[in-house]
Amino acid sequence: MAVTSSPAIAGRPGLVSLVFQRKSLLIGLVVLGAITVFAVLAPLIAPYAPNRLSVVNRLQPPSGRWWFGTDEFGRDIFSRTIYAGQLSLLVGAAATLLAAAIGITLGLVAGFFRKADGIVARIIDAMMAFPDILLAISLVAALGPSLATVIVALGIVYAPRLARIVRASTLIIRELPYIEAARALGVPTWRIMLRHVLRNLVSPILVQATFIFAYAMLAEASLSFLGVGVSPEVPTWGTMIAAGRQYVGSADWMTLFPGIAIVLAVLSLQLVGDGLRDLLDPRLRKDL
Amino acid sequence: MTRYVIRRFLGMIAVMFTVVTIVFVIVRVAPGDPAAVMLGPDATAADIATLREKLGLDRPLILQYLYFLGQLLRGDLGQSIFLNMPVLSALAERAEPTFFLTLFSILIASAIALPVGILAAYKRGSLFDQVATTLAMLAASIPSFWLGLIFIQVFAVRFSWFPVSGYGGPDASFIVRLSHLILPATTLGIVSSALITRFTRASMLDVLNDDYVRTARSKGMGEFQVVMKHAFKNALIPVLTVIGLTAALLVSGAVVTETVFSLPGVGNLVVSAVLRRDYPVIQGALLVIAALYVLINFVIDMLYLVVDPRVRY
Amino acid sequence: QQRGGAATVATIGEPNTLDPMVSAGDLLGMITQHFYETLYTFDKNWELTPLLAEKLPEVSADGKVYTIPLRQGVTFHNSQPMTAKDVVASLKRWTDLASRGKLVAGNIQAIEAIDDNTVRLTLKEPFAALTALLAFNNSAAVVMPADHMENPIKEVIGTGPYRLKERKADQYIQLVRFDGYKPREGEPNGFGGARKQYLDEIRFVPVPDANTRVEGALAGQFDYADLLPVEAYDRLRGQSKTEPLMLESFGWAMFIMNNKQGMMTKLDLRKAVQAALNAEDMLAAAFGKPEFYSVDGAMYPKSYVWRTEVGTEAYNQGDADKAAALAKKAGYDGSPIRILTSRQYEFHYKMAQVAAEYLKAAGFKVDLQVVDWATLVQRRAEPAVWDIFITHSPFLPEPALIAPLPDTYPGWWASETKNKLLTAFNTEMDQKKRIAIWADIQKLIYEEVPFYKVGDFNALTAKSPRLQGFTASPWPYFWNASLKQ
Amino acid sequence: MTNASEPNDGALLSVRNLEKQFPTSSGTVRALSDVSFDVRRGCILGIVGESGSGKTTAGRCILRLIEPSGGEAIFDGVDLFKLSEKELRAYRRRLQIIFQDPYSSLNPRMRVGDIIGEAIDTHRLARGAAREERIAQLLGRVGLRPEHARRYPHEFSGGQRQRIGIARALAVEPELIIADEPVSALDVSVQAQVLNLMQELQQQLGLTMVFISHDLSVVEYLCDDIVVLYLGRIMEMGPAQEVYANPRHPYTQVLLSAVPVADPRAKRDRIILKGDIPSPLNPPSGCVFRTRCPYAVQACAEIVPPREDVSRDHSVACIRQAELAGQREFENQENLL
Amino acid sequence: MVITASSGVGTGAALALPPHVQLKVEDLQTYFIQGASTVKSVDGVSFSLSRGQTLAVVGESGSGKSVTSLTIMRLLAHPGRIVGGRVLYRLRGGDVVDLAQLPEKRMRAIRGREIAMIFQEPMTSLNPLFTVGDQIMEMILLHESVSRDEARVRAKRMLELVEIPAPERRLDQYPHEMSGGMRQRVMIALALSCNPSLLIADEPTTALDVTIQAQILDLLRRLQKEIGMSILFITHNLGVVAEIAHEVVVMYAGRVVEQGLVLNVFERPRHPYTRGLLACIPDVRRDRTEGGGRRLLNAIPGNVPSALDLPTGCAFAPRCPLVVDRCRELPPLIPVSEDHLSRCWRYDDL
Ligand SMILES: Nc1ncnc2c1ncn2[C@@H]1O[C@H](COP(=O)(O)OP(=O)(O)OP(=O)(O)O)[C@@H](O)[C@H]1O
Ligand SMILES: Nc1ncnc2c1ncn2[C@@H]1O[C@H](COP(=O)(O)OP(=O)(O)OP(=O)(O)O)[C@@H](O)[C@H]1O
Ligand SMILES: [Mg+2]
Ligand SMILES: [Mg+2]
Repeated sequence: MAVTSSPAIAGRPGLVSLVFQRKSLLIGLVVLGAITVFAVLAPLIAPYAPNRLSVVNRLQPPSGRWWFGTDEFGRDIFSRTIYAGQLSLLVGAAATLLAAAIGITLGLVAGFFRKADGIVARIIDAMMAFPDILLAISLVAALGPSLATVIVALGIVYAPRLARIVRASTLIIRELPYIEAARALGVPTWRIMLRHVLRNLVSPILVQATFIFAYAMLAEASLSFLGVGVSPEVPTWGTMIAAGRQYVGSADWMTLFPGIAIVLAVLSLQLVGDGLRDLLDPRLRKDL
Repeated sequence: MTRYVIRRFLGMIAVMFTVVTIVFVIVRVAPGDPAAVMLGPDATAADIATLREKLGLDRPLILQYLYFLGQLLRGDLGQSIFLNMPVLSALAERAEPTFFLTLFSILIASAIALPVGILAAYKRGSLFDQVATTLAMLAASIPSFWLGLIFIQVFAVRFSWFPVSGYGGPDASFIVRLSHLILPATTLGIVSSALITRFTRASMLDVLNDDYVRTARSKGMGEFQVVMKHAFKNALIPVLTVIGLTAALLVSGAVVTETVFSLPGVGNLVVSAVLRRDYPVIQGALLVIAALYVLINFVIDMLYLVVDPRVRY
Repeated sequence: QQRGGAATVATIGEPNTLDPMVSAGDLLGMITQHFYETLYTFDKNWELTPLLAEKLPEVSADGKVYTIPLRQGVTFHNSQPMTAKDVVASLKRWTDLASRGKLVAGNIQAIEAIDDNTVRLTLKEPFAALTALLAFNNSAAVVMPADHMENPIKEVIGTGPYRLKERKADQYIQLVRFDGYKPREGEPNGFGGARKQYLDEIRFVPVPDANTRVEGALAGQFDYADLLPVEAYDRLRGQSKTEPLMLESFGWAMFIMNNKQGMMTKLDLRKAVQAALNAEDMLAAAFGKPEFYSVDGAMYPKSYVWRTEVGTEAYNQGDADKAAALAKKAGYDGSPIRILTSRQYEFHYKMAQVAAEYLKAAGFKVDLQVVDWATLVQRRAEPAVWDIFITHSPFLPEPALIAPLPDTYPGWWASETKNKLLTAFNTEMDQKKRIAIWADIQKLIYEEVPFYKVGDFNALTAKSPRLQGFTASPWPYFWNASLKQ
Repeated sequence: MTNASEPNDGALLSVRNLEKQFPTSSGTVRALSDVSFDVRRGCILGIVGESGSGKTTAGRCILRLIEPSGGEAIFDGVDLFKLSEKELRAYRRRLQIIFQDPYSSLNPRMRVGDIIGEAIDTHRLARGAAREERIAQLLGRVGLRPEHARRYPHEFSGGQRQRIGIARALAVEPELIIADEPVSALDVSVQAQVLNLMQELQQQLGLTMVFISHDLSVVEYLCDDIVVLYLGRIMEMGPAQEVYANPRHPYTQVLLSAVPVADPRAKRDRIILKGDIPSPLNPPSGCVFRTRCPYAVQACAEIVPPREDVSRDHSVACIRQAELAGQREFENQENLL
Repeated sequence: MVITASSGVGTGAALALPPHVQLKVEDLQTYFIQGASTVKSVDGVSFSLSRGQTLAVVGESGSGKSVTSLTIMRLLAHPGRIVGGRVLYRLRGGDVVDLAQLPEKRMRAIRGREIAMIFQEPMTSLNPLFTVGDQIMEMILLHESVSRDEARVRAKRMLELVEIPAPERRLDQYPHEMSGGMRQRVMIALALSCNPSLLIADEPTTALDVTIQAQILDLLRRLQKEIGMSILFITHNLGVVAEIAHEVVVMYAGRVVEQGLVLNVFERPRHPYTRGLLACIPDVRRDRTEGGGRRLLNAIPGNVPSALDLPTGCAFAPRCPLVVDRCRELPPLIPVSEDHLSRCWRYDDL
């Protein structure tokens, strides 16, 4: 590695062709898109209602009639899996949005105002000291388990990650000459924060948010699996695996398909995140 | 150097303090009267009042907070409602499996991640790199409980190579107890190796581009030496942080894994405590684990003193 | 049978106490019966048989005075001999603390020691079920030393064949042979007779996850695994390290309604629930194959004298329209029915889910609250927080002991008719007449719907082939059992 | 130039006793001590010095981009350091800055038109079509084309970016521009283009300029007056021609002799300094240059040399300057003989 | 990742160099080929460097100076590749080898021992985790079979040689404890510790202050006199060239445009680009009027072309004031006088 690569020499090719050049990003987007389409169009696609019981048909292995088999209540796993996608994606997305809202605000304030920084940075550090699942569990325990509290808890859990990145980037950007130029022009601080700082943070935030989305989905699954998250009769991939746990070894399809769904969703999100990082800001590659 | 140590130490104390405050707040956000929640519906009004008094809940919030701090300073984490024992002892009883689980997971993770990460960075863009990067991402996408279930099926049930659950009986030898840890540690190790692999790779990529690596090559040094001595040692510094933090965060994975493998560790305790609404245990576990994380962070900072001469003054 | 060895027993969870008086769980009874003993117990035919008592009590002609001679030479684990003083104190504690003890507390005139080895219990009214109550191993009238009766207990000191060595919460409860134990003469007979101490040690390991219990059994990690999901039957068959044990008519499941507070106090609403539920589907979901359950509305299975089918036409309707009509009649306001259940007993949870669907089909809203068993036991005591909770019971030799009958039991079924019938039943000493009264009670249960019987089920457990001399039972015990080395 | 402590009449900006300390974790960095100079209206003042001498800090203090620790900066009769944040905003229009790094001084996520437009908007100078017109005009003025307004900074070369930075500064029609090493990052051929542009603008618009640089030949060529900084202190200042022709401070002499000249035949006695610049964390006592000064004597460690005028507007901070000057004259005469 | 030469021309035939020549680069071509895009960073560079002499390579950023030096050292990063040309080098024993063809293993023995290199950034060129002494000793131990103690003594001598005060103490210091100038001295000590015949210095003073630059240039000159190595000195500063080099190679867009003795080239540049460069440096004597007024600099218009799309023919043509039709055809390096070459059709009009 003797010669460092030089900044982009050629003009920028279009975004679409850039996406297509990155195989993994493309794969990620396609898979994620497919999952989203399945989830959103679940009512149209699902051959059965997700909660329709049919006890006579319980624990049927995958077949032409039940593509993914049935569960212990005779519910169609395929239908449930795609319906569960709705909620799993919803939890992930909502938690990510919440984390972004909290994290960006905190990070910007901390990065921009020295006085606030002392406290905010320390809160961020302290929050990061709690392992994510553990903090989420405790918050859910304190707030009472429900879909909403899981979202809130995960939002709170992941907010510091964004806050930290936003803060760190803000601290760097704040010192850049173009900020100084704006200050020299007399541009008001709030405008500098939005137009100059936040705008330059879009890429790292987007990248990080993608990963948080993935982690939040995993975390939701873990919480549900442990029985401290979403109520078990609400179909999410986590609750489905938790239910299927009793049948591992006898009806493996109950855990297999929702498991694959999680892996695919999380993997595609990570591929997208990684691809976005490459695409938007190669310098970010270092922080994960 | 002393200055660095003191600064880090004070920083650690400050974060600890914040951690304590956050834990205090979390338990207080529980809707309703914590004492009533803790005691459960069986409790009589008198019981609740007694507990309120015992926990100091009848005092103004700030006094409660001070009382809480005072208790902590005396090393008192309170009393478990369900287990009828001090939270600290309950945690101590469960420390061993969690400790070894974390230790082995991190060893397994590092043993996978470091060589793979280094090689992937060195052969950037090669088939090996692509496969390794993809596998790492895949590993990071697998829910650890799911992997654990699969492992139990395959290695414990089908092949009977390892015990399915628990941590051995009362007189289980250390070896037996270790045998209980192999599957959970492998599960966690694989899942957490993903992060370390990717980080090692990224860190190595950075370092391989550094000028001193070029200097080393210009000395006529062999590639292996260049990579291991000059590049890796430098790349190790950020990787060390990640390994340390992963170790601390593994407790999180341990929550899930310990439940899947019925390991009587801290994570398992927390989950049971949540199900049993044993708030003092949740609070205590949160505190201890976060404190551990902060402490590990501090230790890593101190390790820098050894590894990186730049921070020595 | 060989002496020696340590048996590992996978239990469904961690008991929240080791005091069998303060809680009624089967799990607690199963564990504590090894170190705490009662005056009486049941033999293999579910007949009463003496344990700490020398022989069956002498009952006065009016059925009010019970004279109980005690066995001599019984010592506690702390080497103190057991005397009438300890028994009196224990019985008093039992009437104070135990839910079953409280049943008779109001009826007791006096408990006194006649001499060192005889206790006399005087009732206000005759009470047929008293001896059965005294024999039960949960909410049990166990004998503790008079000077170790704190609540909560500080030290576990009983008279049983095994004594507590160590308890590590969530890890194990380790029992070791009590060398000072003096078994009764003769041969073992069910819970009664001689209790043999082949095993050196018994370890109860909490494994809350049923599937892990199955897998542990399959892997040979457990000598006995309690209450397994019936689906595992096929997996357990033909294995080298474990074998399935099927316990026919192990028990029955019920949905207890809150008769004291909330919407379920309305009879029509209870009836609506009764109409809505499809017991067959619930059983099928919970227990899988028909071999594992029977759709039966009667309170006792065929083999019991108490068997009758009166009233059971209201059982297993699954009629959404009727339910909806009843709900409307009751003025159901659309607020959710709060169903309290636990996953510790997976079949409870599954029944709850099926029930929820049937209730929804009938136009109800359902709020399924899934908590752990300990919490459920705590919460069900609070009438404000639930409408229905799910539990189950073994078939008890004495109907008077059926849990939801007394109005103190959470659910608080209180009705004049019931009280009349129950009093008659309890004071009647003639078996024929009692059977007739019982039929009326069963009919009343279907009319007033204080709870909903879901059906009977078998239980699946597993033991390793090494474990010998073990008799399956709803409350498995491990004295008399041994391990083949 | 004057070294009187009152503001000079002809000066647009008079800096007096400017001090700046940075408290850092390892101690206080004394970046500037007792810096006073005047910038004459319509002239270019050069500030030279090695890296870390405080050139940038001085510029940023004057513009209040960082808060000075002491002193005053009288701009058009008003002490900039005493203005409140709000009052300052009006002055922001009159003083502008150009940066060294053409890459980081432009927001990569903003179009060139918006970068320049932001200056116009902030001071509400024009709107709508007039604003666009003005942007086009500014671009033309710095040698770019109006359609460049729609492009992003990364689509330009370093020299072009520097032109955009200049256009942004010009957008508010400032009276004084502080140019902090505006050409150091550019290739020689482009550097010359930008220097030409700056000169043209300065002349056409009658701008006053502070030109910060470490390139002595550029400063000599471009500037009317010069200030030589070393470790945050002024060593020598005066009209550029005079200082270059007759440097009186040993440091200035060393600096000038160290500049490589693109003439292989130029034969010069080079004074090679020993050692490095001391750390600003604990600068030497007395004269800060004494640790490297070939002429240092004991007294140099004891007193901070006061500024001495050597001719009109030319002052030196060296206690031995007169003595040394005499010596040199003597040598020169000897050479002549 | 070091890419070994791909063209498999045998090295069988004995290679020869005139006796005074240390290094001769012939029509060197180094491309960066990635997918469809090819960056011709070095495209036909030739020069020769005599023993004990200093050859300066000068050119603006991106002209291919660093790539040339890295090619000689065979330290090109992926996807850089030597596409053509020879790099003839005289080994200590007198044998001549073509570095472009040498197997990596032999190249390793040459790096550091025969050819050493110093870089632009003294701040980052030393490994921050090892003491200065370790890093110098590492080089000595790598190439010579001496004991550690001996290597340490040698390292200390090297520090003395580059005039670092208190060398014994400095050996145990880490790079971050030193100033930039000091570190560049350490780099020089490191480079010279095995007595190389050729020192490649890639902008060694660009990051330094003028006073420190003067020190380093002075040091290099002195060391060259003492040790007698050849120096390939890369810079973009014509002043530095004038000061240190005997000969100069001017590069533009990956090609040599002019080459000759420094005196000749500076006195009478025979390529419009060289002339333009010299005119860009402000010079008061030239650029000020009598009255002290300023003349505009004689700047070269336009920008350095992107390496991705170079114009055909003379790459300087679009900026050249003397451009004619013929410039669409690439001129060869034309000898314009003794030891003076120019790649311009109109060299005579200058
Ligand atoms: N924000 C800061 N915090 C601490 N020290 C600072 C800060 N900014 C500048 N300094 C210190 O102040 C001194 C002067 O710095 P300044 O940037 O003004 O020098 P300069 O002359 O512009 O140097 P250069 O030629 O490298 O740009 C230096 O020692 C620098 O380290
Ligand atoms: N790894 C690489 N991949 C692609 N192109 C490269 C790579 N390294 C260098 N180049 C290209 O090769 C050309 C020559 O680069 P080189 O570093 O030799 O320039 P230089 O003359 O040393 O410039 P500078 O003065 O900036 O150091 C440039 O156009 C550069 O973009
Ligand atoms: Mg500066
Ligand atoms: Mg270069």
